[in-house]
Amino acid sequence: MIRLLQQSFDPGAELSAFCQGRQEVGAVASFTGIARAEQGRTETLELEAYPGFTEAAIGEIAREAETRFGLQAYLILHRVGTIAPGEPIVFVATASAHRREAFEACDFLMDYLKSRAPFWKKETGPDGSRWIEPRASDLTDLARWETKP
Amino acid sequence: MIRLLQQSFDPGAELSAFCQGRQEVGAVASFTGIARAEQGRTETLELEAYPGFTEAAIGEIAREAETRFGLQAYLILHRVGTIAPGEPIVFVATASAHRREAFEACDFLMDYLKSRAPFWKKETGPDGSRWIEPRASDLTDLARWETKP
Amino acid sequence: MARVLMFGRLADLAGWRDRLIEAPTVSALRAHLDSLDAQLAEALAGPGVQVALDQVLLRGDAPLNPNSEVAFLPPMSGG
Amino acid sequence: MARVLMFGRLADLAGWRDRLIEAPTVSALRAHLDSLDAQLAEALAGPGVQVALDQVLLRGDAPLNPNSEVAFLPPMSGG
Repeated sequence: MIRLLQQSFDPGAELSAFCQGRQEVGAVASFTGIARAEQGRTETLELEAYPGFTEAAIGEIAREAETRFGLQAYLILHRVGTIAPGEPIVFVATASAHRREAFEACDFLMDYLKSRAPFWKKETGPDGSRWIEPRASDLTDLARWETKP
Repeated sequence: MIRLLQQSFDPGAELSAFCQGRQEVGAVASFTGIARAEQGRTETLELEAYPGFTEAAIGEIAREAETRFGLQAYLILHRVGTIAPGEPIVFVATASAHRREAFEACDFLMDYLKSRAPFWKKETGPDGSRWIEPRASDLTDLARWETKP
Repeated sequence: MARVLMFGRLADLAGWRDRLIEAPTVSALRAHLDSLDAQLAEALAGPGVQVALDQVLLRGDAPLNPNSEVAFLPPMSGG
Repeated sequence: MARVLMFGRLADLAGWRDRLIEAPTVSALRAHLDSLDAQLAEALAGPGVQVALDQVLLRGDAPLNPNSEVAFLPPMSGG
Protein backbone atom coordinates (compact mmCIF):
# COMPACT_ATOMS: atom_id res chain seq x y z
CA MET A 1 0.00 0.00 0.00
CA ILE A 2 1.18 3.51 -0.85
CA ARG A 3 -0.08 6.62 0.92
CA LEU A 4 0.86 10.29 0.71
CA LEU A 5 0.15 12.06 4.00
CA GLN A 6 -0.51 15.75 4.63
CA GLN A 7 -0.06 15.35 8.40
CA SER A 8 2.67 13.88 10.60
CA PHE A 9 2.38 10.19 11.49
CA ASP A 10 3.77 7.64 13.97
CA PRO A 11 6.09 5.13 12.25
CA GLY A 12 5.74 2.75 15.21
CA ALA A 13 1.96 2.59 14.98
CA GLU A 14 2.33 1.79 11.28
CA LEU A 15 4.88 -0.94 12.02
CA SER A 16 2.62 -2.51 14.67
CA ALA A 17 -0.31 -2.64 12.26
CA PHE A 18 1.92 -3.99 9.49
CA CYS A 19 3.30 -6.83 11.68
CA GLN A 20 -0.15 -7.80 13.02
CA GLY A 21 -1.27 -11.32 12.21
CA ARG A 22 1.70 -12.25 10.03
CA GLN A 23 2.09 -15.87 11.12
CA GLU A 24 3.99 -16.93 7.99
CA VAL A 25 6.04 -13.86 7.30
CA GLY A 26 9.18 -14.23 9.36
CA ALA A 27 10.94 -11.03 8.36
CA VAL A 28 9.85 -7.39 8.45
CA ALA A 29 12.35 -4.68 7.58
CA SER A 30 11.50 -1.02 7.93
CA PHE A 31 13.05 2.33 7.30
CA THR A 32 12.04 5.69 8.75
CA GLY A 33 13.46 8.88 7.31
CA ILE A 34 13.33 11.81 9.72
CA ALA A 35 13.72 15.50 8.84
CA ARG A 36 17.06 16.69 10.20
CA ALA A 37 17.44 20.04 11.88
CA GLU A 38 21.03 20.34 10.54
CA GLN A 39 21.94 22.32 13.68
CA GLY A 40 19.34 24.96 12.93
CA ARG A 41 20.28 25.34 9.27
CA THR A 42 16.96 23.78 8.23
CA GLU A 43 13.80 25.15 9.76
CA THR A 44 11.23 23.46 7.56
CA LEU A 45 11.08 21.19 4.58
CA GLU A 46 8.34 21.44 1.97
CA LEU A 47 7.57 18.42 -0.14
CA GLU A 48 5.42 18.63 -3.20
CA ALA A 49 3.96 15.63 -5.02
CA TYR A 50 1.80 15.32 -8.12
CA PRO A 51 -1.22 13.49 -6.70
CA GLY A 52 -2.05 10.40 -8.72
CA PHE A 53 1.11 10.60 -10.83
CA THR A 54 3.38 10.26 -7.80
CA GLU A 55 1.54 7.24 -6.34
CA ALA A 56 1.43 5.58 -9.77
CA ALA A 57 5.18 6.03 -10.27
CA ILE A 58 5.95 4.64 -6.80
CA GLY A 59 3.50 1.79 -7.40
CA GLU A 60 5.39 0.69 -10.48
CA ILE A 61 8.64 0.43 -8.54
CA ALA A 62 6.89 -1.28 -5.63
CA ARG A 63 5.52 -3.96 -7.97
CA GLU A 64 9.03 -4.43 -9.34
CA ALA A 65 10.30 -4.90 -5.76
CA GLU A 66 7.50 -7.37 -4.99
CA THR A 67 8.51 -9.59 -7.88
CA ARG A 68 12.25 -9.15 -7.57
CA PHE A 69 12.44 -9.83 -3.83
CA GLY A 70 9.39 -12.08 -3.41
CA LEU A 71 7.70 -9.70 -1.00
CA GLN A 72 4.59 -10.84 0.81
CA ALA A 73 3.57 -7.27 1.66
CA TYR A 74 4.83 -3.71 1.66
CA LEU A 75 3.80 -0.35 3.04
CA ILE A 76 5.06 2.99 1.76
CA LEU A 77 4.08 6.20 3.53
CA HIS A 78 5.39 9.56 2.40
CA ARG A 79 4.77 13.00 3.83
CA VAL A 80 3.91 15.94 1.62
CA GLY A 81 3.45 19.54 2.67
CA THR A 82 5.41 21.34 5.36
CA ILE A 83 7.59 19.14 7.58
CA ALA A 84 9.32 20.26 10.77
CA PRO A 85 12.71 18.89 11.97
CA GLY A 86 12.24 15.65 13.89
CA GLU A 87 9.11 14.67 11.96
CA PRO A 88 9.13 11.50 9.88
CA ILE A 89 9.23 12.09 6.12
CA VAL A 90 9.06 8.56 4.81
CA PHE A 91 8.31 5.09 6.18
CA VAL A 92 8.82 1.88 4.24
CA ALA A 93 8.08 -1.60 5.61
CA THR A 94 8.63 -4.84 3.72
CA ALA A 95 7.57 -8.36 4.70
CA SER A 96 9.15 -11.51 3.41
CA ALA A 97 9.83 -15.09 4.45
CA HIS A 98 13.54 -14.39 5.01
CA ARG A 99 15.42 -11.34 6.17
CA ARG A 100 17.77 -10.92 3.20
CA GLU A 101 14.85 -10.24 0.82
CA ALA A 102 13.05 -7.97 3.30
CA PHE A 103 16.20 -5.84 3.85
CA GLU A 104 17.07 -5.64 0.17
CA ALA A 105 13.55 -4.70 -0.88
CA CYS A 106 13.38 -1.96 1.77
CA ASP A 107 16.78 -0.63 0.74
CA PHE A 108 15.81 -0.76 -2.96
CA LEU A 109 12.55 1.11 -2.36
CA MET A 110 14.30 3.77 -0.28
CA ASP A 111 16.97 4.33 -2.93
CA TYR A 112 14.20 4.91 -5.45
CA LEU A 113 12.12 7.13 -3.16
CA LYS A 114 15.10 9.31 -2.21
CA SER A 115 16.46 9.80 -5.69
CA ARG A 116 13.92 9.40 -8.48
CA ALA A 117 10.41 9.44 -7.04
CA PRO A 118 8.26 12.36 -8.23
CA PHE A 119 8.71 14.75 -5.32
CA TRP A 120 10.00 18.30 -5.28
CA LYS A 121 11.65 19.45 -2.12
CA LYS A 122 12.28 22.92 -0.74
CA GLU A 123 14.34 23.63 2.35
CA THR A 124 13.80 26.79 4.34
CA GLY A 125 16.41 27.99 6.83
CA PRO A 126 17.69 31.26 8.27
CA ASP A 127 19.13 32.18 4.83
CA GLY A 128 15.90 31.62 2.92
CA SER A 129 14.47 28.85 0.77
CA ARG A 130 15.96 26.67 -1.92
CA TRP A 131 14.78 23.78 -4.05
CA ILE A 132 16.86 20.64 -3.60
CA GLU A 133 18.14 18.64 -6.55
CA PRO A 134 19.06 14.91 -6.28
CA ARG A 135 22.30 14.25 -4.37
CA ALA A 136 25.09 12.52 -6.28
CA SER A 137 25.26 9.78 -3.62
CA ASP A 138 21.55 9.00 -4.13
CA LEU A 139 22.21 8.30 -7.78
CA THR A 140 25.22 6.15 -6.88
CA ASP A 141 23.07 4.14 -4.45
CA LEU A 142 20.50 3.60 -7.17
CA ALA A 143 23.09 2.38 -9.64
CA ARG A 144 23.71 -0.61 -7.33
CA TRP A 145 20.37 -2.07 -8.42
CA GLU A 146 20.84 -1.82 -12.15
CA THR A 147 21.52 -5.21 -13.70
CA LYS A 148 24.55 -5.24 -15.94
CA PRO A 149 23.78 -5.98 -19.62
CA MET B 1 20.51 -0.78 24.50
CA ILE B 2 20.16 -4.56 24.70
CA ARG B 3 17.27 -6.30 26.44
CA LEU B 4 16.24 -9.96 26.73
CA LEU B 5 12.48 -10.26 27.24
CA GLN B 6 10.50 -13.08 28.84
CA GLN B 7 7.19 -11.74 27.49
CA SER B 8 5.95 -10.77 24.05
CA PHE B 9 6.41 -7.14 22.98
CA ASP B 10 5.17 -4.65 20.39
CA PRO B 11 7.88 -3.77 17.84
CA GLY B 12 5.95 -0.67 16.80
CA ALA B 13 5.86 0.77 20.31
CA GLU B 14 9.63 0.21 20.50
CA LEU B 15 10.17 1.93 17.15
CA SER B 16 8.04 4.92 18.21
CA ALA B 17 10.06 5.35 21.40
CA PHE B 18 13.32 4.90 19.50
CA CYS B 19 12.46 7.58 16.89
CA GLN B 20 11.23 10.07 19.51
CA GLY B 21 13.13 13.35 19.63
CA ARG B 22 15.79 12.41 17.08
CA GLN B 23 16.13 15.79 15.39
CA GLU B 24 19.59 15.09 13.98
CA VAL B 25 19.32 11.43 13.15
CA GLY B 26 17.83 11.29 9.68
CA ALA B 27 17.78 7.52 9.23
CA VAL B 28 16.28 4.75 11.35
CA ALA B 29 16.36 1.18 10.03
CA SER B 30 14.62 -1.63 11.86
CA PHE B 31 14.16 -5.34 11.58
CA THR B 32 11.50 -7.48 13.23
CA GLY B 33 11.83 -11.26 13.20
CA ILE B 34 8.51 -13.06 13.70
CA ALA B 35 8.06 -16.72 14.67
CA ARG B 36 6.70 -18.55 11.63
CA ALA B 37 3.95 -21.14 11.95
CA GLU B 38 5.44 -23.09 9.01
CA GLN B 39 1.92 -24.24 8.08
CA GLY B 40 1.40 -25.85 11.47
CA ARG B 41 4.77 -27.60 11.51
CA THR B 42 5.97 -25.34 14.31
CA GLU B 43 3.75 -24.96 17.34
CA THR B 44 6.16 -23.24 19.69
CA LEU B 45 9.71 -22.07 19.78
CA GLU B 46 11.79 -22.09 22.95
CA LEU B 47 14.74 -19.79 23.20
CA GLU B 48 17.31 -20.14 25.91
CA ALA B 49 19.93 -17.51 26.73
CA TYR B 50 22.72 -17.39 29.31
CA PRO B 51 21.75 -14.26 31.25
CA GLY B 52 24.67 -11.84 31.50
CA PHE B 53 26.85 -13.80 29.07
CA THR B 54 24.38 -13.40 26.20
CA GLU B 55 23.92 -9.64 26.69
CA ALA B 56 27.70 -9.18 27.01
CA ALA B 57 28.37 -11.09 23.77
CA ILE B 58 25.72 -9.10 21.90
CA GLY B 59 27.06 -5.87 23.43
CA GLU B 60 30.52 -6.53 22.00
CA ILE B 61 29.12 -6.88 18.48
CA ALA B 62 26.86 -3.87 18.96
CA ARG B 63 29.86 -1.73 19.91
CA GLU B 64 31.64 -2.98 16.79
CA ALA B 65 28.61 -1.95 14.72
CA GLU B 66 28.52 1.47 16.40
CA THR B 67 32.10 2.18 15.39
CA ARG B 68 32.02 0.54 11.98
CA PHE B 69 28.80 2.21 10.79
CA GLY B 70 28.93 5.43 12.84
CA LEU B 71 25.68 4.67 14.65
CA GLN B 72 24.11 7.35 16.81
CA ALA B 73 21.95 4.83 18.65
CA TYR B 74 20.78 1.23 18.57
CA LEU B 75 18.19 -0.92 20.26
CA ILE B 76 18.30 -4.72 20.38
CA LEU B 77 15.40 -6.66 21.89
CA HIS B 78 15.37 -10.44 21.95
CA ARG B 79 12.74 -12.80 23.26
CA VAL B 80 13.65 -15.75 25.45
CA GLY B 81 11.33 -18.47 26.76
CA THR B 82 8.38 -19.93 24.90
CA ILE B 83 7.33 -18.09 21.74
CA ALA B 84 4.12 -18.74 19.79
CA PRO B 85 3.84 -18.39 15.97
CA GLY B 86 3.18 -14.79 14.98
CA GLU B 87 5.02 -13.38 18.02
CA PRO B 88 8.08 -11.21 17.47
CA ILE B 89 11.38 -12.92 18.36
CA VAL B 90 13.83 -10.14 17.72
CA PHE B 91 13.75 -6.41 17.07
CA VAL B 92 16.75 -4.33 16.03
CA ALA B 93 16.66 -0.59 15.35
CA THR B 94 19.64 1.49 14.26
CA ALA B 95 19.89 5.27 13.95
CA SER B 96 22.39 7.07 11.81
CA ALA B 97 22.77 10.31 9.86
CA HIS B 98 22.35 8.53 6.51
CA ARG B 99 20.36 5.51 5.45
CA ARG B 100 23.18 3.40 4.02
CA GLU B 101 24.86 3.12 7.45
CA ALA B 102 21.57 2.51 9.29
CA PHE B 103 20.61 -0.31 6.90
CA GLU B 104 24.03 -1.93 6.94
CA ALA B 105 24.32 -1.82 10.72
CA CYS B 106 20.87 -3.36 11.15
CA ASP B 107 21.67 -6.08 8.62
CA PHE B 108 25.06 -6.74 10.27
CA LEU B 109 23.52 -7.02 13.76
CA MET B 110 20.78 -9.36 12.51
CA ASP B 111 23.29 -11.63 10.77
CA TYR B 112 25.16 -11.92 14.04
CA LEU B 113 22.04 -12.41 16.17
CA LYS B 114 20.66 -15.12 13.88
CA SER B 115 23.84 -17.10 13.51
CA ARG B 116 26.35 -16.68 16.32
CA ALA B 117 24.66 -15.00 19.28
CA PRO B 118 24.51 -17.15 22.45
CA PHE B 119 20.99 -18.53 22.12
CA TRP B 120 19.80 -22.12 22.03
CA LYS B 121 16.62 -22.78 20.14
CA LYS B 122 14.16 -25.64 20.33
CA GLU B 123 11.23 -26.08 17.97
CA THR B 124 8.19 -28.06 19.01
CA GLY B 125 5.72 -29.31 16.41
CA PRO B 126 3.33 -32.24 15.92
CA ASP B 127 6.35 -34.60 15.59
CA GLY B 128 7.99 -33.52 18.85
CA SER B 129 10.85 -31.21 19.80
CA ARG B 130 14.27 -30.64 18.32
CA TRP B 131 17.16 -28.32 18.99
CA ILE B 132 18.07 -26.16 16.00
CA GLU B 133 21.66 -25.70 14.83
CA PRO B 134 22.82 -22.68 12.78
CA ARG B 135 21.60 -22.69 9.16
CA ALA B 136 24.27 -22.76 6.46
CA SER B 137 22.80 -19.59 4.87
CA ASP B 138 23.18 -17.72 8.17
CA LEU B 139 26.89 -18.45 8.13
CA THR B 140 27.10 -17.37 4.47
CA ASP B 141 25.36 -14.08 5.31
CA LEU B 142 27.80 -13.52 8.12
CA ALA B 143 30.81 -14.12 5.86
CA ARG B 144 29.79 -11.00 3.89
CA TRP B 145 31.00 -8.84 6.78
CA GLU B 146 34.41 -10.37 7.19
CA THR B 147 37.13 -8.11 5.89
CA LYS B 148 39.53 -9.80 3.50
CA PRO B 149 43.14 -9.98 4.74
CA MET C 1 -8.53 24.60 -23.07
CA ALA C 2 -6.20 22.47 -20.97
CA ARG C 3 -5.47 22.42 -17.28
CA VAL C 4 -1.80 23.33 -16.87
CA LEU C 5 0.12 22.39 -13.70
CA MET C 6 3.52 23.67 -12.60
CA PHE C 7 5.63 21.97 -9.93
CA GLY C 8 8.57 22.84 -7.73
CA ARG C 9 10.76 25.75 -8.83
CA LEU C 10 8.79 26.04 -12.10
CA ALA C 11 5.70 26.98 -10.07
CA ASP C 12 7.73 29.53 -8.10
CA LEU C 13 9.04 31.05 -11.37
CA ALA C 14 5.62 31.08 -13.05
CA GLY C 15 3.93 32.50 -9.98
CA TRP C 16 1.11 29.95 -10.30
CA ARG C 17 0.68 26.18 -9.94
CA ASP C 18 -2.62 25.54 -11.73
CA ARG C 19 -4.19 27.44 -14.63
CA LEU C 20 -6.58 26.89 -17.55
CA ILE C 21 -4.98 27.76 -20.92
CA GLU C 22 -6.38 27.56 -24.43
CA ALA C 23 -4.09 25.70 -26.86
CA PRO C 24 -4.61 23.08 -29.58
CA THR C 25 -1.40 21.12 -28.91
CA VAL C 26 1.30 20.75 -26.26
CA SER C 27 3.82 22.56 -28.47
CA ALA C 28 1.38 25.46 -28.96
CA LEU C 29 0.84 25.58 -25.20
CA ARG C 30 4.57 25.62 -24.70
CA ALA C 31 5.02 28.49 -27.20
CA HIS C 32 2.34 30.43 -25.35
CA LEU C 33 4.08 29.90 -22.00
CA ASP C 34 7.44 30.89 -23.53
CA SER C 35 5.90 34.16 -24.76
CA LEU C 36 4.66 35.04 -21.26
CA ASP C 37 7.99 35.12 -19.44
CA ALA C 38 11.56 34.72 -20.72
CA GLN C 39 12.82 33.37 -17.39
CA LEU C 40 10.10 30.72 -17.27
CA ALA C 41 10.79 29.85 -20.93
CA GLU C 42 14.44 29.24 -20.10
CA ALA C 43 13.56 27.11 -17.06
CA LEU C 44 11.08 25.00 -19.04
CA ALA C 45 13.83 24.29 -21.58
CA GLY C 46 16.28 23.42 -18.80
CA PRO C 47 17.92 20.00 -18.32
CA GLY C 48 15.71 17.30 -16.82
CA VAL C 49 12.40 19.16 -17.15
CA GLN C 50 9.68 16.72 -18.23
CA VAL C 51 6.12 17.12 -19.46
CA ALA C 52 3.26 14.82 -18.48
CA LEU C 53 0.01 14.70 -20.45
CA ASP C 54 -2.89 13.25 -18.46
CA GLN C 55 -0.41 11.95 -15.86
CA VAL C 56 1.76 10.08 -18.38
CA LEU C 57 5.23 11.35 -19.36
CA LEU C 58 5.20 12.72 -22.90
CA ARG C 59 7.93 12.74 -25.54
CA GLY C 60 7.28 14.98 -28.51
CA ASP C 61 4.01 16.72 -29.23
CA ALA C 62 0.35 15.75 -28.72
CA PRO C 63 -3.05 17.34 -29.37
CA LEU C 64 -4.99 18.76 -26.42
CA ASN C 65 -8.70 18.44 -25.69
CA PRO C 66 -10.77 20.44 -23.15
CA ASN C 67 -10.13 17.83 -20.43
CA SER C 68 -6.40 17.52 -20.97
CA GLU C 69 -4.06 17.98 -18.02
CA VAL C 70 -0.51 19.09 -18.83
CA ALA C 71 2.09 19.08 -16.06
CA PHE C 72 5.57 20.63 -16.20
CA LEU C 73 7.91 18.71 -13.91
CA PRO C 74 11.37 19.89 -12.83
CA PRO C 75 13.99 17.18 -12.13
CA MET C 76 12.50 14.94 -9.44
CA SER C 77 14.44 15.29 -6.26
CA GLY C 78 13.03 12.29 -4.43
CA GLY C 79 11.53 12.66 -0.97
CA MET D 1 32.24 -26.30 44.99
CA ALA D 2 31.27 -24.63 41.72
CA ARG D 3 27.96 -23.74 40.21
CA VAL D 4 27.61 -25.74 36.99
CA LEU D 5 25.20 -24.68 34.24
CA MET D 6 24.05 -26.70 31.25
CA PHE D 7 22.38 -25.17 28.21
CA GLY D 8 20.29 -26.35 25.27
CA ARG D 9 20.51 -30.03 24.38
CA LEU D 10 23.24 -30.57 26.99
CA ALA D 11 20.71 -29.66 29.71
CA ASP D 12 18.17 -32.05 28.18
CA LEU D 13 20.78 -34.83 28.15
CA ALA D 14 22.02 -34.13 31.69
CA GLY D 15 18.49 -33.86 33.05
CA TRP D 16 19.45 -30.67 34.92
CA ARG D 17 20.40 -27.08 34.09
CA ASP D 18 21.96 -25.85 37.33
CA ARG D 19 23.82 -27.84 40.00
CA LEU D 20 26.50 -27.35 42.66
CA ILE D 21 29.46 -29.70 42.17
CA GLU D 22 32.66 -30.10 44.18
CA ALA D 23 35.80 -30.04 42.02
CA PRO D 24 39.25 -28.36 42.28
CA THR D 25 39.62 -27.59 38.56
CA VAL D 26 37.54 -27.43 35.38
CA SER D 27 39.19 -30.61 34.08
CA ALA D 28 38.38 -32.44 37.32
CA LEU D 29 34.80 -31.22 37.05
CA ARG D 30 34.69 -32.46 33.48
CA ALA D 31 36.04 -35.89 34.49
CA HIS D 32 33.39 -36.07 37.19
CA LEU D 33 30.61 -35.22 34.69
CA ASP D 34 32.00 -37.79 32.22
CA SER D 35 31.85 -40.47 34.91
CA LEU D 36 28.15 -39.75 35.58
CA ASP D 37 26.76 -40.46 32.14
CA ALA D 38 28.44 -41.80 28.97
CA GLN D 39 25.95 -40.06 26.65
CA LEU D 40 26.50 -36.72 28.35
CA ALA D 41 30.27 -37.30 28.23
CA GLU D 42 30.07 -37.83 24.47
CA ALA D 43 27.91 -34.73 23.99
CA LEU D 44 30.29 -32.57 26.07
CA ALA D 45 33.16 -33.70 23.83
CA GLY D 46 31.13 -32.98 20.68
CA PRO D 47 32.06 -30.39 18.02
CA GLY D 48 31.42 -26.79 18.91
CA VAL D 49 30.77 -27.32 22.62
CA GLN D 50 32.36 -24.51 24.61
CA VAL D 51 33.03 -23.93 28.30
CA ALA D 52 32.66 -20.59 30.04
CA LEU D 53 34.20 -19.88 33.43
CA ASP D 54 32.59 -16.96 35.25
CA GLN D 55 30.89 -15.94 31.99
CA VAL D 56 34.11 -15.84 29.95
CA LEU D 57 34.92 -18.50 27.34
CA LEU D 58 37.71 -20.76 28.55
CA ARG D 59 40.39 -22.59 26.61
CA GLY D 60 42.25 -25.24 28.52
CA ASP D 61 42.00 -25.76 32.27
CA ALA D 62 41.54 -23.43 35.24
CA PRO D 63 41.23 -23.78 39.02
CA LEU D 64 37.80 -23.45 40.60
CA ASN D 65 36.86 -21.60 43.78
CA PRO D 66 33.61 -21.84 45.77
CA ASN D 67 32.07 -18.95 43.80
CA SER D 68 33.05 -20.19 40.34
CA GLU D 69 30.38 -20.55 37.69
CA VAL D 70 31.09 -23.08 34.93
CA ALA D 71 28.77 -23.19 31.92
CA PHE D 72 28.67 -25.85 29.20
CA LEU D 73 27.47 -24.32 25.94
CA PRO D 74 26.38 -26.30 22.88
CA PRO D 75 26.95 -24.64 19.48
CA MET D 76 25.11 -21.34 19.56
CA SER D 77 22.21 -21.38 17.17
CA GLY D 78 21.46 -17.68 17.20
CA GLY D 79 17.99 -16.41 17.93
